[in-house]
Amino acid sequence: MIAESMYQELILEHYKHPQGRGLRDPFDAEVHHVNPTCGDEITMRVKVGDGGKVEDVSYDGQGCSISQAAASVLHELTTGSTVPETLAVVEEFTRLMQGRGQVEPDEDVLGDAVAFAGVAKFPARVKCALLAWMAYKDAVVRSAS
Amino acid sequence: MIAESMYQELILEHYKHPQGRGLRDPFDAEVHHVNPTCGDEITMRVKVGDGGKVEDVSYDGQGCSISQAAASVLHELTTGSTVPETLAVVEEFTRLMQGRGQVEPDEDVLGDAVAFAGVAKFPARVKCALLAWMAYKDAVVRSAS
Amino acid sequence: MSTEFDVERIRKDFPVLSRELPGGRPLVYLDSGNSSQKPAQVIEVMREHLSMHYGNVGRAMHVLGAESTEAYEAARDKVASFVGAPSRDEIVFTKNASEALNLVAYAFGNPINEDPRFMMGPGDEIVISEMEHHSNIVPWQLLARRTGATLRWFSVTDEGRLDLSNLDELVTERTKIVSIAHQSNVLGTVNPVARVLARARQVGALMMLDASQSVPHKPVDVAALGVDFLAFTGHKAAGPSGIGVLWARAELLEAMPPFLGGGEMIEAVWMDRSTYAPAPHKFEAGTPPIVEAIGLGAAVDYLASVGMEAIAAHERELVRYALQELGEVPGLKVVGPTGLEDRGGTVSFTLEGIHPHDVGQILDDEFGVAVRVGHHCARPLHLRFGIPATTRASFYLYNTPAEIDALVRGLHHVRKVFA
Amino acid sequence: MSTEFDVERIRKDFPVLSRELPGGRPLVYLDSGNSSQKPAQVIEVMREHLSMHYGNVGRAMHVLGAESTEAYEAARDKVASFVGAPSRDEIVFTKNASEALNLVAYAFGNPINEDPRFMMGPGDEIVISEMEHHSNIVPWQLLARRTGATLRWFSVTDEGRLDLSNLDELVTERTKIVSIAHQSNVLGTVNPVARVLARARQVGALMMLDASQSVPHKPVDVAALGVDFLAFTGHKAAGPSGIGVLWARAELLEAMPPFLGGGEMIEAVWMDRSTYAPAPHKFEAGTPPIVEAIGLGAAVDYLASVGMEAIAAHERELVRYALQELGEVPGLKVVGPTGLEDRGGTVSFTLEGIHPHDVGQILDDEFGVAVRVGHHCARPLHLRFGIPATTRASFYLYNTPAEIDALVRGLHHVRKVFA
Ligand SMILES: Cc1ncc(COP(=O)(O)O)c(C=O)c1O
Ligand SMILES: Cc1ncc(COP(=O)(O)O)c(C=O)c1O
Repeated sequence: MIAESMYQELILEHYKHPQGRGLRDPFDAEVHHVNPTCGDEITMRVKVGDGGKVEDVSYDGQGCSISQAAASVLHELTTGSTVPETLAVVEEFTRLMQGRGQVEPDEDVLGDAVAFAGVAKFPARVKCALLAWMAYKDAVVRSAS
Repeated sequence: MIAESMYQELILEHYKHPQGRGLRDPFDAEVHHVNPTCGDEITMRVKVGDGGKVEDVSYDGQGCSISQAAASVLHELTTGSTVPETLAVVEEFTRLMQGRGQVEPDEDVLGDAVAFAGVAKFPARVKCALLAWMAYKDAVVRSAS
Repeated sequence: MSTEFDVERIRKDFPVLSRELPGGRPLVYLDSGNSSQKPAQVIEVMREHLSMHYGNVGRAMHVLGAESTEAYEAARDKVASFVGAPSRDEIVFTKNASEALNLVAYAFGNPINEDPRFMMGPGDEIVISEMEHHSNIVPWQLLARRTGATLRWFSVTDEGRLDLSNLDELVTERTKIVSIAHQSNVLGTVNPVARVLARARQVGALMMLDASQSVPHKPVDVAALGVDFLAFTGHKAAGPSGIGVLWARAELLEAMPPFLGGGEMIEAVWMDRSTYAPAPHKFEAGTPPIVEAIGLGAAVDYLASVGMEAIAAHERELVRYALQELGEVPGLKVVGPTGLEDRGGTVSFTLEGIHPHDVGQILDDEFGVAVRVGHHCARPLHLRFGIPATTRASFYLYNTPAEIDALVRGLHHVRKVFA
Repeated sequence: MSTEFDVERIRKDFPVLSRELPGGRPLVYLDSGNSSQKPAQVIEVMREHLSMHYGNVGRAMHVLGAESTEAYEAARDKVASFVGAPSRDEIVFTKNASEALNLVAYAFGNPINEDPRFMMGPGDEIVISEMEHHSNIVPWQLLARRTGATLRWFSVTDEGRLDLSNLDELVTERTKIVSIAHQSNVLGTVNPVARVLARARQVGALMMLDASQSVPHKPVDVAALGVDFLAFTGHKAAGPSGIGVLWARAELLEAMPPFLGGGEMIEAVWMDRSTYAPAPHKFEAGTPPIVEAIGLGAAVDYLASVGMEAIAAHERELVRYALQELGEVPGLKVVGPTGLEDRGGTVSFTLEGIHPHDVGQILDDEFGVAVRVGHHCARPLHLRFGIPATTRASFYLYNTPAEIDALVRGLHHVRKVFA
């Protein structure tokens, strides 16, 4: 299931046609994360509704295809789920990325994000894939406080 | 002519039976030289008489066989010669020692000191052989002033 | 290509160039500005020394110690003659160019120092440039923070040249040291040393060159350059990792306070004080990178046997061809001089709408083309051009026009993937 | 000799041990305390990496860069586990032990530093000992001169032990750092770390161990030792030249100001300021000794596969035999402990009326026995014993009792020559 190449069709698709891109109102928290070693950056807003449902994740940023596609996939996977559900995805995604390509991903949890499995074999790119997810985690924590 | 071993019979002989050792009066100049890397040291006195004749070279010191034998040979070669004659020996001896074993020694100038030719192949020991000679040169310069 | 320069024969000297990458791709190594590959001649000298002749240097009186000492000091002779140093004692072995640059920076404003040229405090100034490698920026920033001195810098023109229009305002009586790259590791620009040096001399400032990108690629003669300090690094010059060089005028090495303390750099030690060995040993504390220096000696022998003029000519041909061919790739923009004058074999560029990380990865993944992507340890230069990163191809004696063709083919494919 | 420890098999791993010296003498290498020989396993890993897998680390995104980065960082893992570091990020690669010691010394009294533990000025004290290697003396002397702090030291007893009788007067509230050898490179003495550390903790001082002579020879566990900093060097541990290690508690590495500035040690750089990478990279400016670290990784793999307990036991057997046999040589006086308790495989001695230089040279010339003669970079210790120099035999895993017999035969001959 782990792809040979990093550039899965799905990643390129999301990069060329990002989902949910752009910063929108209303929001509970906004964060700005930068990857200083490569200059990738992202601004992300989160709106959590009643019952802990993630109502919107909006974002803007610049960087390589991996970091941009990751944000787009994240938007799709999180919007409409509950906060605890999305945090489980963040956790599994992080585990996959830091596994140096040795970790078997849990597709049930990850959904489309499993397309990023190939990235884990490229340590230099792991930070790109994680940028949006770390920003999301940060934003969710702030939105709760 | 260059010996295989550093430890020529003549060197060992001078080491075991040093010539002219001990500090004596009268003297024109006294110097103390140390080789800081190995701790060898020598105190040397020079007495120059009328007509620039070296009347006495007396010394005391401690160190390895090479440095001690060098002082003994120096005593023999210099006492009774003129200052310019002895400085020519110093110069030729220095040239030999710094020649990394590639220099053909001038036996006419060096006399017994040619026995040290083998030392030149051991960079670590060259300073031992030169200690007394450098001290002598220094003492002669001071005695003239 | 020049006829006497037989690149195919040279390539045979570099074992890795015959390597097949996973998936059967041949290796196209265009990242020598980052670190060069090593010829068998260097690798073999190191292996042989480690296997059969190794002992510590300086201290040992046995056969192995003598053999290592002789080989290590012979490497110093070779390096000295390679860069035209007036004396072998002006060659200090460090672990890399960065240590050499830091060594000089730490000589300033050191309370131990007594020479006025190396005193530094508030009001004194250090001048560098916007095109420097981080290793020629951060040591001076740290120095400025330690001493209260002010760090100033030349800016860079749109063409990627040092902007000397304010030379006289920048380098003044307050300037203690000017330190700039001989050749930029991003732009390929070769800087006008003589003009800057003339001004430094006028105001009594010292001048250092970061020659990490010039010494490996063309004849460099420190005496002809006339500067005070010059640093370079072994791993970019066909030599091993773990070895760098500081050249400095003998008189300055003597005036500078010691940097690292320890074995080998001393003359005599008491518990409460020490006296120091004369340079170069004064700056080589502890067991030096013995086998690495020996490897670097073999590397400069190798380079000299090929001929530095010939290497420079070969690279000039390559960069001419590269600029011409890259110019045909739609959306590609070269950052740095597009002419051949005063430039070396390094070409950095952007590809419109495609991030360099993606460029580099696909070139590697699908074509075996190794380039460097990112800010190449020159982030301020990238900030100046308003871009986070570039893709960089850098050439050396073993590269061929066919490898540039492979790069260009790869770039066309990259554009297709992200179209 | 222990039965499971097959020294003849081990000797086959070290190519140089089969070397014939000029004149057909076999090599008897008793100078491992100065620098050890290297097994084929280490040499081969380095050759293979230089030939087929070399690229710069950290920065490159191509196959070679990834392979080098992986091997380099794997070496860090190996070294961390070899010395029991709680985290791999506590292992900083330096060029040698001396750089590691200087790195820590430069952290003190640095105007950039903001942590009270590293502030230093007049009134503050540094404590070392009289048995230190120059590399654990001079950096602290230089620090004292830079900051106006006071350098103090433990003296050494006639038996060659640290004199702890004035521990409480020496290590006081004024003490900022205590730095002593884990094992003396001259006496063989293993120092009582726990007692000194307890006092350092009592007064709030930091403590550093110079483990250059212990890590190669016996199991060392930094966590169990409980100190703050520990330095050692690759070339004494069956590894290559050009690589050393600083281990420090993560929290201290974070608190310390940067030392060398440059590429790799930064997070982001602007012209006027920088932020720094987390440790260990914060202290690894420039291209590190890549292949040398990889070689050291192979060396600790090799040592671990033999077993550090087994190596220590083997050396204990050798030193027991050596002390017994040397005791029979007329006029020979051991400098250092003559019992086996708390001592390693290093024996220094004088031979009445014969200068060590002469001893060493004849042992080498006529018997192929390589020992070290001089002050072994521990001049103050020799001054303390009132002798300018000693002859030192130091053992490692590849030495045999027969080699000690050769040494003793040689010494008898030396006595005859100079009788
Ligand atoms: C006890 C001790 N400390 C420090 C050092 C210095 O090690 P290096 O020369 O590798 O810096 C040595 C060896 O030379 C040593 O024996
Ligand atoms: C221009 C320039 N200066 C300095 C350096 C630093 O060299 P090193 O990493 O060997 O210290 C480099 C290469 O990394 C460079 O290209």
